Amino acid sequence: MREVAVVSFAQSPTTVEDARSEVEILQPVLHQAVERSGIAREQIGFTVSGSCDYLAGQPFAFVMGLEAVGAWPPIRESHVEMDGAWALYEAWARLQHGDIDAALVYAFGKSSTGDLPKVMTLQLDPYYLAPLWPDAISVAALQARALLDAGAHTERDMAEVAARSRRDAASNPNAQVSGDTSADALLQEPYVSTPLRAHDCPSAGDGSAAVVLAAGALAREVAERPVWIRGIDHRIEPHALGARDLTTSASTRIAAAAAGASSDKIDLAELYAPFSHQELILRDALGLNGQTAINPSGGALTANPMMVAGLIRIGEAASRIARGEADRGLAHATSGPCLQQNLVCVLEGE
Amino acid sequence: MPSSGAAPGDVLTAEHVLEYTYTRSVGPVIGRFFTGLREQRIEGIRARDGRVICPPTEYDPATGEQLDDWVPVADAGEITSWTWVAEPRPEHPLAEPFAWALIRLDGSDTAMLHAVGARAPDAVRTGARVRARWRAERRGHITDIECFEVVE
Amino acid sequence: MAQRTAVIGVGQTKHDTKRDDVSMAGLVREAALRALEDAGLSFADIDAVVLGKAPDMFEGVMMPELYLADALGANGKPMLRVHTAGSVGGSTAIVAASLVQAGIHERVLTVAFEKQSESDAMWALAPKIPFQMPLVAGAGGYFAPHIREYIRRSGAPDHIGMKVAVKDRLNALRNPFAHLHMPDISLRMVEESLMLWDPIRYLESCPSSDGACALVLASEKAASAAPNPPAWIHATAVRSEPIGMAGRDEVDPQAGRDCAADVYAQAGISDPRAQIDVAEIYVPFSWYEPMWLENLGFADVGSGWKLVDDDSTALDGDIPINASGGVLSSNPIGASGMIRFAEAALQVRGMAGEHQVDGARIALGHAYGGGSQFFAMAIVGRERP
Amino acid sequence: MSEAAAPESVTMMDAPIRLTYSYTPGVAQSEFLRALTERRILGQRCSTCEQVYVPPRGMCARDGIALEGTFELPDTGVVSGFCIVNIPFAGQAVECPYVSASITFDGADIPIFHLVQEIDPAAVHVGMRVQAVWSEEPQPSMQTIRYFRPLEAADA
Repeated sequence: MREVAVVSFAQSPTTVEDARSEVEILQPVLHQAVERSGIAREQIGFTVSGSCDYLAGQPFAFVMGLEAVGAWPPIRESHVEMDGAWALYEAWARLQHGDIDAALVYAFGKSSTGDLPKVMTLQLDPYYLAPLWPDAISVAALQARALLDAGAHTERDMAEVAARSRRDAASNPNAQVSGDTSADALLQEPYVSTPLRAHDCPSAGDGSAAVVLAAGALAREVAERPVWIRGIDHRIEPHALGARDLTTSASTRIAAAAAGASSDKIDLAELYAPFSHQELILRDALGLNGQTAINPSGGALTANPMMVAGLIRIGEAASRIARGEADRGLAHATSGPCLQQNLVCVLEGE
Repeated sequence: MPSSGAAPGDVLTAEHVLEYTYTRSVGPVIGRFFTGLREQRIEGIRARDGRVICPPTEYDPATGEQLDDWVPVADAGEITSWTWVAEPRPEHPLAEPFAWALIRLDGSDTAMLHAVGARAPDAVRTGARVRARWRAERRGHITDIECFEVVE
Repeated sequence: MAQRTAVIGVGQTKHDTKRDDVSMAGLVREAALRALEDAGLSFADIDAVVLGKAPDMFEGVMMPELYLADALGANGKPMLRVHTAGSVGGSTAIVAASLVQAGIHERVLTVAFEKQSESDAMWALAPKIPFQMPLVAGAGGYFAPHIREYIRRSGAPDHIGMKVAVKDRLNALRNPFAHLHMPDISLRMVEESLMLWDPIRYLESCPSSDGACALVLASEKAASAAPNPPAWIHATAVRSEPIGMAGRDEVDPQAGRDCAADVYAQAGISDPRAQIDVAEIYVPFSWYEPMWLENLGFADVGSGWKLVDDDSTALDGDIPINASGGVLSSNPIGASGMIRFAEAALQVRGMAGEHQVDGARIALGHAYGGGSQFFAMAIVGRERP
Repeated sequence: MSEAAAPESVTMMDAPIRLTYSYTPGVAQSEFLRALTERRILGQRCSTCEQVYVPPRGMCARDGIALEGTFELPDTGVVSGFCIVNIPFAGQAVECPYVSASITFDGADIPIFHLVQEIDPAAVHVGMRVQAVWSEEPQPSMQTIRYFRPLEAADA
């Protein structure tokens, strides 16, 4: 495949936005990402975004996103109703054609404007599941219980994930939640939805992120240390919660193998695990061991802007590699109930 | 930061309600399952690998093949996972605190997500036996089963 | 270089006001299975699935690709979901083709659908938003002023819109998948239909349909094994411009012009009217046929209506437009763009049946969406590019 | 066989969905909407392309840059496009037939959508000069402009 690198990344802080509209959150982030890339706007041959109409409860939310891009003269553009990580996949595929050398990828969403766990119910089977209105936290809790019952992990393991995430988030100015805490302290907290406690679940957060990708020579020209996409793949599995093994992630395993994730040492992994037990499942599926720093940014437990958090994983991993803090990293994104769909991206510094 | 002169306190907000009653056509497989529920009867469907799937999916989850081998399934089974709902929402099947559970019905190899009526979380556990509590007025809908109840 | 790519399978549902015999999964499945059968393949042969549809509010299912994964045999495969408003069917096909052109996959299944009968299009496209005027009465209310402005600029006579409406409904009689079959359609019938959004009459408008369309995109190697003739992709292009840009021309949008110029340049087309044998263009309201004829370069600015008036765009004209009956005869919104691409492919494969344009070798598929701001186009040909 | 017909199979289900959101039009549009309560129309000029946006959105859609500061425009303008709506729909504000028009305020480069009244719909034309008719009970909403009326005596 053609060499494609992440050459810049920008994100907004994840917050509950009272004031700004989605497009007002997005505009400065787009501006920063393009500016940091060193690539002129006219040289960006493809633009693609990820967002979801149901977050704001308005059809065509993405149409307003285009207002922030500066799409004049008209641009080559696409949109996925998916997390921005999949928009990045589309851009990576488009760059393989060879006729353009740079692409802009962005994602945005205000998930705090609605009752997010209830909104997410609409992702479920519309005949058997959605009419019962199980919310997203309850559905995740069913997976967590199944994982605990399987015996390999405990509530303490989940609390350790949450505590580490909060500690790491203290050095991340874009995180929504952070703090010096311990698993012991967190285990004293009450359940939200057994066996999940508040710290096992993400907060609804608003935000945006943007990545500029460049191919081959252009990437080397503009970036001090281009972060090459060595492999990227994504897979989906069946929808019915009761018909798949919720304690493992078959689709992550396939995507990781196809992306070449298992072939070499991984210094850091940014995993989109919005629930603490999902990190445990993903670590197992990816075969990550103590060699790999997991979610040094604090991960999605501390900042979960829906539709954006997957793209942020790629951006966070790439930023650390670009700064020389790591050489080889893995970024992961997920979509759907109980890790139904997963993307794995292997990144490596020049 | 805000990109214009107004302070955040000046920013307007209003309630936006997205409300609609959709009319779904259910097709032959879901339709047959719902028709069974109306008659207080549960059916599953056999997948290509021999597993009985309940509630029945229209297509084989693994291969996408069309399924049509119907299998009767009991209205009682076993909890395979659960979580407690301390504060039910108005749209939930039960008004009192209850559990969501994945329930593998006898004769099925997969689990159905539904509500389990129970006094308290300590009355629910993985492996517990449950039986459907049927609604008196049934219309061919997943909520024709009002909930499941623990039977020991 | 992008890899050569072909359409080797085409499938559509019977489009209808309410397909109450199927679930959403059953609907997409019907199109997918027909496309696979055409391609001589089964789900097991497919490397990836790309799904497209317009707003999720039509069906009240958020990201329905998650629930539809099983029905489309996507287990263990990559699956993408595209949404670019009305152009989405075209954009989705282009994303699917891109995956083959990139050399990532050999065979990609792409499906687009809308099951509009699950709700109400007027509501789903424009629910009431706080602080705004609840004025724009559906898509017709949005586009009618642009049509009026076209009529003003071009001086086109009133009967042009009615003529397109009749032509497309007559073409639809030759297409078994079309939603509307109106054997007694006439200019008089169109003229007497209710003026909904003056200057748009009821019969100058598209219907609201349930329907799906599917394509199988294949690499050159995979296409060589296909049982039926492939439609080779000679070019694809997309262009977008912002809806709320001061000074934008909504009647003759720059994004449409640029997209056409791009797709023609790639396909080596300098005179579209002479070199393109048949075109399927996205005409949801009849006046958009002359408008897009100009935007696409089939006619000079201000004279697109003359091609309608002199029957050039009829099935036996020199540039038949929407031989299938077009969006005016079937409009499952999310699928409508892909149907244009599918029909263009059928024409160059010689598989369009009763609405086949004799000897079609080069065809254009066109879709647009949003406020005339998103464009997706493809040129397909009988021969390898 | 029993005489009674077998009950028909289930083919349909209703799915009521109700979601509530806290909507904000954002910083720039809030300023515009608040000014409407004082019968003032605010616009924003792009420093690059000089185009004037009404309502302001805090950015220029052409250049993608942030815009700051607003200025006041008159409540008069021209009809730049219109249609006559004859189709009733849920939540409709006025009775059919009515004129839904794109109206460009004097000094602006992009139109808003609004009603034109006090005129026979058949007499509305592109280029017609109009003026806002304000509600007596000002709200921070586009509905605080009740409609636009013809400005020239010849149109009224």
